Parts: sequence; C-alpha cells; structure tokens
Amino acid sequence: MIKRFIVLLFLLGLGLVFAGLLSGYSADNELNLTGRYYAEHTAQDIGAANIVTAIIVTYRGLDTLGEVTVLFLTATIVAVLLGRGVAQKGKSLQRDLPKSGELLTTGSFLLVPLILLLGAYVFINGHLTPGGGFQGGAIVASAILLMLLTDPLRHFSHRLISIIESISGLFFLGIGVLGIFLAGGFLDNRIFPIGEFGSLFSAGAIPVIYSLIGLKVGAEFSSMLVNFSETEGS
Amino acid sequence: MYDYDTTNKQASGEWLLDSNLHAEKKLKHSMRDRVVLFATLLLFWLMLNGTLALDSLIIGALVSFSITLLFCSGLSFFTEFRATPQAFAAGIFYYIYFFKELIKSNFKLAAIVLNPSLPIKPGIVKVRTKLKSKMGRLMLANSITLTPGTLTMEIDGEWIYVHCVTVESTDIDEATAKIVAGFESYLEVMYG
Amino acid sequence: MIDLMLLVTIFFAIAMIGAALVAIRVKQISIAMLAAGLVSLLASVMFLFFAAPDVAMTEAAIGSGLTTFLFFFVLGRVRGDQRD
Amino acid sequence: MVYVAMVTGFILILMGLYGALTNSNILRMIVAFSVANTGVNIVLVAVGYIDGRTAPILDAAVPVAEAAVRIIDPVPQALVLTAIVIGLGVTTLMLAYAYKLYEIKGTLDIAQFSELKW
Amino acid sequence: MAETFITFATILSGIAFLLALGRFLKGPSTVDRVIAFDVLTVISITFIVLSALIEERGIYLDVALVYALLSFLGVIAIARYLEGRF
Amino acid sequence: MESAMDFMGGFLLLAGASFLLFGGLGLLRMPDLYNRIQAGTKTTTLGTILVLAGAAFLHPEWGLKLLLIGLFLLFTNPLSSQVLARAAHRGGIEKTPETMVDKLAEDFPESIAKSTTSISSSSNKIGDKS
Repeated sequence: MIKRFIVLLFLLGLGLVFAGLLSGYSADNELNLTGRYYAEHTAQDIGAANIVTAIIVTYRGLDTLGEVTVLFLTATIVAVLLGRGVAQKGKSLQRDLPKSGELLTTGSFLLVPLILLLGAYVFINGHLTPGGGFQGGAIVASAILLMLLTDPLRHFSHRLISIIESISGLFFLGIGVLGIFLAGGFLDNRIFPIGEFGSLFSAGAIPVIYSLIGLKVGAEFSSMLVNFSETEGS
Repeated sequence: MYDYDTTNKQASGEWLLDSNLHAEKKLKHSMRDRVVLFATLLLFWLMLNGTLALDSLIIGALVSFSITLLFCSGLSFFTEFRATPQAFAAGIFYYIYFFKELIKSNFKLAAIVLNPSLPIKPGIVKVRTKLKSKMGRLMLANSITLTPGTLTMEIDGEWIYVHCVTVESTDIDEATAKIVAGFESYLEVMYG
Repeated sequence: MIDLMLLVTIFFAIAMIGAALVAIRVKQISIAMLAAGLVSLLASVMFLFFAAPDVAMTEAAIGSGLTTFLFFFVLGRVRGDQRD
Repeated sequence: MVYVAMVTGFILILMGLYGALTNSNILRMIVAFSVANTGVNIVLVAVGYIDGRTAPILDAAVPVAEAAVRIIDPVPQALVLTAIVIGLGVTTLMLAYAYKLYEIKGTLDIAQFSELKW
Repeated sequence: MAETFITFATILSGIAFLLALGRFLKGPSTVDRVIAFDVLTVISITFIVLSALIEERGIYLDVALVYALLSFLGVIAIARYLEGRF
Repeated sequence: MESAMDFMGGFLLLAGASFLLFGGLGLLRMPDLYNRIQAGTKTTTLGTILVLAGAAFLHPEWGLKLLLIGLFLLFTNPLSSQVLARAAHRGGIEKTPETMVDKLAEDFPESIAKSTTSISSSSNKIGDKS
C-alpha cells in the first residue's frame, strides 16, 4: 500500500509539472527559424519534395546513421539472447503445431509479393510521397511476418539476411564517404545531379540512400522476428 | 480427389526436393507462373505510381524482377487464369454478379439488424465445390464470405464449411445449389 | 471545416484514453495487449489529423503487425502458468 | 486542437507510468510502457502543429514559393519518426529479456526476483 | 455542397466507430474484442480517406494503402495465438 | 456537370457511412461471435468501398490509388474474418443456443478437444486486479 501511495504522489507531482507546461504554452502562429530555413531552402539545395525526408537523410544524416547502428545492435543482442546454440544448429525445428488452413496459405502466397512491392514503392518514393526507408523496411519485415504466421516451421536463411544487411550498410557508409570527396561533406546528397524537382530520379543520392536504409532496416527487423520465431518452446 | 496436403508441402519448400515424375511438369508450369507474377507486379507498380514515364517503368521492372526471383512460389490474381475470351467475359460477369450480391447481402443484414426481434437462425452447414485451382478456391471462399448471411470457416478437400445467419436447409446438395452454384459457374470458366 | 477536425480530434482523444484505461486496468493480459494495439492504431490516425503523414505511416506499419505479433508471441510461450 | 492532443498525450504518459510502476507482472509493465511511449509521441507531434496549415510535402497543392507560409514545422516529425522506430527496437529487447528470464526462473512476477534486493 | 456531405459522412462514421468501440469495451470474450478491433481498423481507413478529402491532399492516401494491406496481420497473429500455435 | 459529380460522390459517401453505421449496430446487437463476425465483415467492406468510390467521384485524379485500396481491402478483410472464425471454433467458443446445426464440430471433433486455450472466459469488468 505504501508503495502505491508513493507512486501516486510521484505521478501527482509529474502531473503538476505537465499542467504548468500546458498553461505556459502558447501555440505558434508561424514557423520558427529552423523550420523556416528548411521550408525555404530544401527545394533548391536538396531537391526533395518531402521535407521530413530531406531532414532525416541529409540535414541530420549522421543521426540516422546512429539510429541504424542502434537497430543493428538491438538485432544482434536479440540474436545472441535467443540463439539456439551451436550444437542444435543443423537440426530442423520439431514442434507439434496445428496446420494452417488452405485459405490462409493461398492468401499469404497471394499477398506476400504485393506487400513486398508496396514496401519497395514506399522506400523508393521516399523523397516524393510520405514514407521512406524506415516505413518501407517495416513493411518488408511485415511480409516476412506473414510468411512466418502462415508456416511457423519455414526456414529462413540467416546468412542471406545478414548478407543483405551488411552489404546495404557498407554501401550506405560508402556513399556517405563519397560525399566528402565529391560534394560538401559526409552524407551530402549532391554527389549525383539534382534532377528535375518532383520526378523519380531527383534529389541527388536521397533515393539511393533511402533504399539502402530500407533494405537494412527490413533485414534487421526480419532477423529479430526470425530469431524470436525459431526459439524452442520450453 | 483433391490432394489437400500439397499446399502445406509447397509452403515449406519440400516439393523442391521431390524427384518424382511430376518435377519437370511442375517446373515448366512454374515458369509460366513466374512470368504472370512479374507482369502482375509491374501492373500494380504502374498503378501505384500513376504514371507511364520511362524512369518509373525501368525501376518497376527491376523491383518486380527481384521480387519474382526472391519469392518464386508467389501467386498472383492471374496465375491459373485461362487466357481465353470466355474467361475474360466470365470475369466481368463475375464481378457484376459479385457486387450485386454484396449490396443485396448488406441490405439483408441491415434489415435483420434494424428488426427489433432479431430474426436469426444460425448454424454451420457443409457444401461441396468442384473447383481445383488454388486461386479459384480462394476467390470462391472470399465471395461466400461477402455474400448474404454466409461465412466460410474451413475448406477441406472438396468440402466447404459455411456458417449461415439463417439456415434454410441442412441437406448438402440443396445448400450447395443455394450458396455456391452462382459463383462457381463463373469461377469454373475463369480458373477451372 | 476546422470545427469538424476539432470535433473528430476530441472524439479520438476520448477513445484513446478509454482504450488506455482498458490496457492498464483489465484483468486478462491478452486484452491489455489488444488495447495497447488499439491505442497505437488510434494514435496513428490522430497523427494524420495533425498533418504528419510520415509519422502516421510509421506507426501504422510498426504498430499494426510487428508489435502485436511480438507481444502475443511471448504471451503464447509463457502461457503455461500465466493466469491473470 | 493542439491543446486537446497535448492533454491526451500527458494523460497517456501518466497512465502508462502508473501502470508500469504498480504492476508486478513484467509483460504488463511492457504494455504500460508502450502506452506511455505513444503518449510522448503525440505530445511531440502536437508541438509542431500550426492551425490551418498542411503537411510538409511539396507538390501541386503546395508550391515551393508558398512553402514557408503553408506548411507546419517538419523538425518534430523527423524526431518522432526516429523515436517510433527506436521504440520498436526497445520493446523487442525488453520482450526478449522477459522471455529469457521466464525460461530461467519460470515466472514473470517481479516480486520473485530477489537477488538484487536489499 | 460537397463539404456538407463530407461533414455528415464523418459524423455517421463517427457514430459507427463509437458503436464498435462499445463492443470493444464490453467484451465479453477476447475474440469479441478482436473482431471489434478489426472493424475499427477498417473504419479508420474511412477516416483517413475523409481527412484526405477535407485537407485536399492526395498523398494522405498512401497511409490508407498501408492500412488496407497490413491491418489484417495483427488479427492473424492473434488468431494464431488463440489456436495455441506459438 | 461539376455539381452532378459532386452530388454523386457525396451520395456515395453518405451511403457508405450509413452501411458502416449498420455494421456497428450489428456488431453490438448480434447474440454470438460468429454472427458478429458476419455483421462486421460484410458491412465494413461494402461501406468502405462505397466511401472510396465517392472519393473517386469527388477527386477523379486519385482514382487509381483508391481502386488499389479497394482491391486490397476486398482480399484482406474476408481473409482475416475467416481465419478468426476458424480459430474461434477451434478454441471452443460457445455458440448461441439458437444454433441449429454444427457440421464442422461433427466432422472434426478432435481439433476442438485438442485446443488448450481458455478464451471463453467472461470477465468483462475493468476492475482492479487482485
């Protein structure tokens, strides 16, 4: 009981802080300096129609690199935690599971290519429409999830997943380093020409970088899902 | 008899290891499937982009090709479609019939819901289907789910188990004529 | 038109608080997980009302499938002696 | 509209923290944590919103010349996008640890883990 | 004229949303809540399309596309849990 | 011409929204789970497709994307309902006493008995946990 009282007291204090924040807050009527700079200069400097994409990939490109690294570390830790050990590696999974019905099997074979296509559309068009590498990666991982839900014993090649992940990560870094030599700095997108505003091949290297991020994030999420699914029930 | 187990075998990729006589035939068939899958994916890509520009066409072909390569056992809407004029005509009539039934089912359901006494008589009945192709069976099941007062619960071989809001007859043949026959006549021409 | 958006936003806010209440207080743990998924779903639509389609798409792609699967997977594995 | 979202977000944070602090089941704590996570994201998105403006994506509806007076602040959106993806990573990691703890200890009740208590 | 129609459609969908939410809060079993969740997802697609109409931005439809293709994954995951297949 | 398109689109929007309303009502009124699934899946599918058609009338340039949304919906929504109904039947959710016949349980009695899930619990209170 005393614990619950302390928790309530703490939350009351936090609620008072929030109330103070709210009463002192007045909504802006126009953009602040940073936002105004991005709004006015993105179209000429970067050439991307989606300003959020421009911020994530170019203006704050280093943060994105860090984020992808954090995800990579998470995937690795999950693999280490839930890994099946060296001795059992060759053995296939033996679990007694009810069959999934014919409807789900056929439906998932129909829908998985479409989900993959939607994921590719989302990350290739990241500079024109909402979406981008992170969303596209999550959608690609969802396709893997649908396959796992249909057939839990399906075997995915860990090697292929890690190869896709490392290659896209290396190319991401390589394009970043190329920016130092060919353009203004690390991860500068102007190593390719900024094409016509609003077309598919525009905004310099942004579509390439975002596609690589999409593949990498998709591979990382897929590796987490596959590792979870392959653990043996106790 | 329809071999129910093939679907699950195929799902786990075991049939690739089978060295029976059907292997060659399957491979040939699957080549056509892949081309059809590639074409469908390209069509969907163009619909997503809403443009016929050359750059989006090239990228779309690249993406569709790699998906076809990675996930070769995928199905598409036209995988087992018989490319004959009758089949296309049947497809158009099928969709007209389907939307008619969908609207009818909604009005029926609305009448039931708005009726204060809630006149329902639910039950699960068993009906028979003649369709063999996977896509045809999936579309039949979906159509049954979306039409008046019926919900597919399970397909097992040639039997379909259907939950009805108002059961009209429990006899297999009579229920088949009432629930399945309308769609099956079109789908049989389209997919076989 | 602005009033309409305000109305819908207030409505979604109430629905979200209700779903969060279910997530915190309900007895069965599976229902709590489902309610957390519902909070994420409603938040995604609300992000769209606040003119953030990128964020809405992220939340939709991640919250609908992946998070639900992970929660229910772990719950299904530990179900043996989990009674609340 | 902004105030509605902010109040909702703060209430969600408080409820999530309450759930995370008072429950003794680890899975319930993770659920409550994800609710609080959503609340934080809503507050952050609401900070960037300006009444009567539209999404920061330039196309036929929002020409480049008018961008500065038509769009909302894009910076909080970029932040929240990152936060959601990292949130999934954190949730996955917590669930993996919870599962491993259950395998070793056979329980998820946090009162049973007494090794580090004083 | 179109604005009036959109307003009324939004209000009607809001009432439908409220009814489905009522089923979600009421229960009684887990599966009832799951079906309410499914219906709420589909009604959310309607809300997304309506908000695209109100703001007159076609790009919002991409979110609806993601919803239409991915929202059933959660339901299938829960169905697998209910069958005891994990 | 313009106003005719507007009127048609608005009418379709309203029709779709009212079907959604019927769906919600059915979800609340139906006596057992399977009937609720029926009420939920049919009305929401048609309602959403009508709303999409109405939007296509109001903004013809969005047509292709709206068509894709409708097509995806037409395949995913029944699929999830079927899978859920099957899982509920295997989990042993009881049917309303008015149910006349259950051929599925007669033909596959073992699949229901094998399930270990206890999902038919009826605690619906949002109460404090013990």
